[in-house]
Amino acid sequence: MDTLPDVEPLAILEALLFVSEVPVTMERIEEVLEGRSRAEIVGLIAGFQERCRQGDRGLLLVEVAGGYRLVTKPEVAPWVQRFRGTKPAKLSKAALETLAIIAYKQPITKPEIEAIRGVTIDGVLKTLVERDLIRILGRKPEVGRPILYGTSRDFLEYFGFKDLSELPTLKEIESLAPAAAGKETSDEAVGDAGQPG
Amino acid sequence: MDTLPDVEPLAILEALLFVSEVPVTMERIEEVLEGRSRAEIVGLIAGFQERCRQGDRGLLLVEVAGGYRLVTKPEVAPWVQRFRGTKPAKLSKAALETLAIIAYKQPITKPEIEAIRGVTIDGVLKTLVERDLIRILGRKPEVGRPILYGTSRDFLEYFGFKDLSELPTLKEIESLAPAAAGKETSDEAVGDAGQPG
Amino acid sequence: MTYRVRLEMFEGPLDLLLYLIQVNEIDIYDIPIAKITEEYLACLATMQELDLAVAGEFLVIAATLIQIKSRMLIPAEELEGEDLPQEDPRRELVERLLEYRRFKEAALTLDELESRQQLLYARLGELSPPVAEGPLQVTLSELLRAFAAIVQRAPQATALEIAPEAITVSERMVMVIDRLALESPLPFTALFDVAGTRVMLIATFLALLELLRRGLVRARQSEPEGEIMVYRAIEGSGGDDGHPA
Repeated sequence: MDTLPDVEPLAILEALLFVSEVPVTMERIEEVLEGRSRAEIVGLIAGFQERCRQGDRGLLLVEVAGGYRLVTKPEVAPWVQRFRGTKPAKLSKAALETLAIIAYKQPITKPEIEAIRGVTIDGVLKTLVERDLIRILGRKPEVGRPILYGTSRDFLEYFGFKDLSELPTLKEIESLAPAAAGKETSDEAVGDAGQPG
Repeated sequence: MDTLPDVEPLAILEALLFVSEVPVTMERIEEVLEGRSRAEIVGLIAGFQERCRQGDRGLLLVEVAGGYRLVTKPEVAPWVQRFRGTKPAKLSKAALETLAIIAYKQPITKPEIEAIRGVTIDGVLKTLVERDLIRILGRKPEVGRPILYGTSRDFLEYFGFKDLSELPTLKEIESLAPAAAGKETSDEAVGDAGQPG
Repeated sequence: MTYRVRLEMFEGPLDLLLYLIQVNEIDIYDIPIAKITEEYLACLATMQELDLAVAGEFLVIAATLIQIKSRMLIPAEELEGEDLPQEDPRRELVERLLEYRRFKEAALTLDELESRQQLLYARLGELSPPVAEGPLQVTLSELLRAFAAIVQRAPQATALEIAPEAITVSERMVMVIDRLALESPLPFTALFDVAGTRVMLIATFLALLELLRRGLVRARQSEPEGEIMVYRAIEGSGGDDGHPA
């Protein structure tokens, strides 16, 4: 590219965000806006977000899955929905539970997930792979070499996370070691109900 | 839709134009912006175009094929091209299918792949060779001595396999088969039962 | 038990157990096993009438409960080994319940995030971004699904040997183009004659793939799980009709 027209960088940023099908990373913006420092680009992004805040604008610049992407503002959702004619499908409870386990425990195998949920998950796993929310990370080096699953980039996008570190922290399991051990005898109900005759 | 949030119509218009994959007709806008006259909408469109004219905006509202659509401004085209040009290319579905067949059935000849896919694959094969995903393993000792294809080292690297034994087995794949494919199988039952022939 | 429990409400046996613990306001660290077992089994009894396929999973936990109950019935005096601290028979189950509960809660959080994100619409991909430079972008899942579809389409190799007198892919290509010439877009499923033979379905599908590859038709899905619509690409396009192998 030799002689480039004189265009405001904000206009270029808007165009890039508009044409991209996936979140645009900072690196890509730097590459394309050649010669601008990271600080300048951060400033541009802030400027763009500022403009989006105006009431006559319908879009929002969000940071998700390691990049930036344009989306419609939540308050215009009713009209977009009407325009599209359909509501987006929600994931089932089973799918969400499975996804939560994979997100926090990855890499994890199917039997390990099933042990936690107490049910078989073939159908759910299929749905999640189909929707590209999870991906195959490899195989576990053990008998049977089961497939290891993890979350995908689409997972981050789907839930609006910048990266996996944004997953809400899991509630810690309170240690039950001492408490539970001493309580054996307090289970009075056992005797009663257990000996009906 | 009962109670709608109070949103400026320009914001809604922007959102609709943004999410639409095809030019948005005046009729669609009227439908979605329920209760606004055509004159009002014409005014909105003019207002939107006016805003796009500002130097910090990268988009343009154009009237094409009986509708309105957002496009990037001509002056930002050099950057859009640069942005697009370095975009990772996706394999076509045909290429993917062919690659999958080669991965699992190697060494395999072109006619054998074509028999499975039911179409000629010259173009696809060329792409795969060019991208170093497959390589020529030799020739099959039969009439015509057709070329035998197999996957390359790049193939393994690309998908993150240590070696070919890490490829999921057919059984594992079948358990991940998409629902649509499953439906086909049940269609098969229908077809068999109702065998018209 | 005054409450009515329907088992479809639960995501599995652990979910049901957590529910019983909650409605009975039981301390999860000190579960009265006999009472819970009784209630759990009562719930299973209602399930048996429903003959659910998942019954097996519920029965596994039922067996665990019964086993714990019987272990707890052994009087403490019989296990005299004083120096060894007695392991609570319930412990493993409690740990499983706690772990499951953590993920159940995490799933609720994801559910909220999902709802919030679903109000934000992004642009769908471009119709057909050409450009074939730079690194590849294909996920393993995509590759697998491509092959899974093939496997499903052709469980026995012969199914794909299109008999000479029967349907050919090129015929089907013409059929698809003809249909779309009359009406476009058409739902994906409308292109398939339900009464057709498997070979016919396969030929039609391959024809569709081939047309897509050649850019003569387009398929769009406006949202995940949504109906796939097939569009005629621009004008009549008749000229180059199929010549597959």
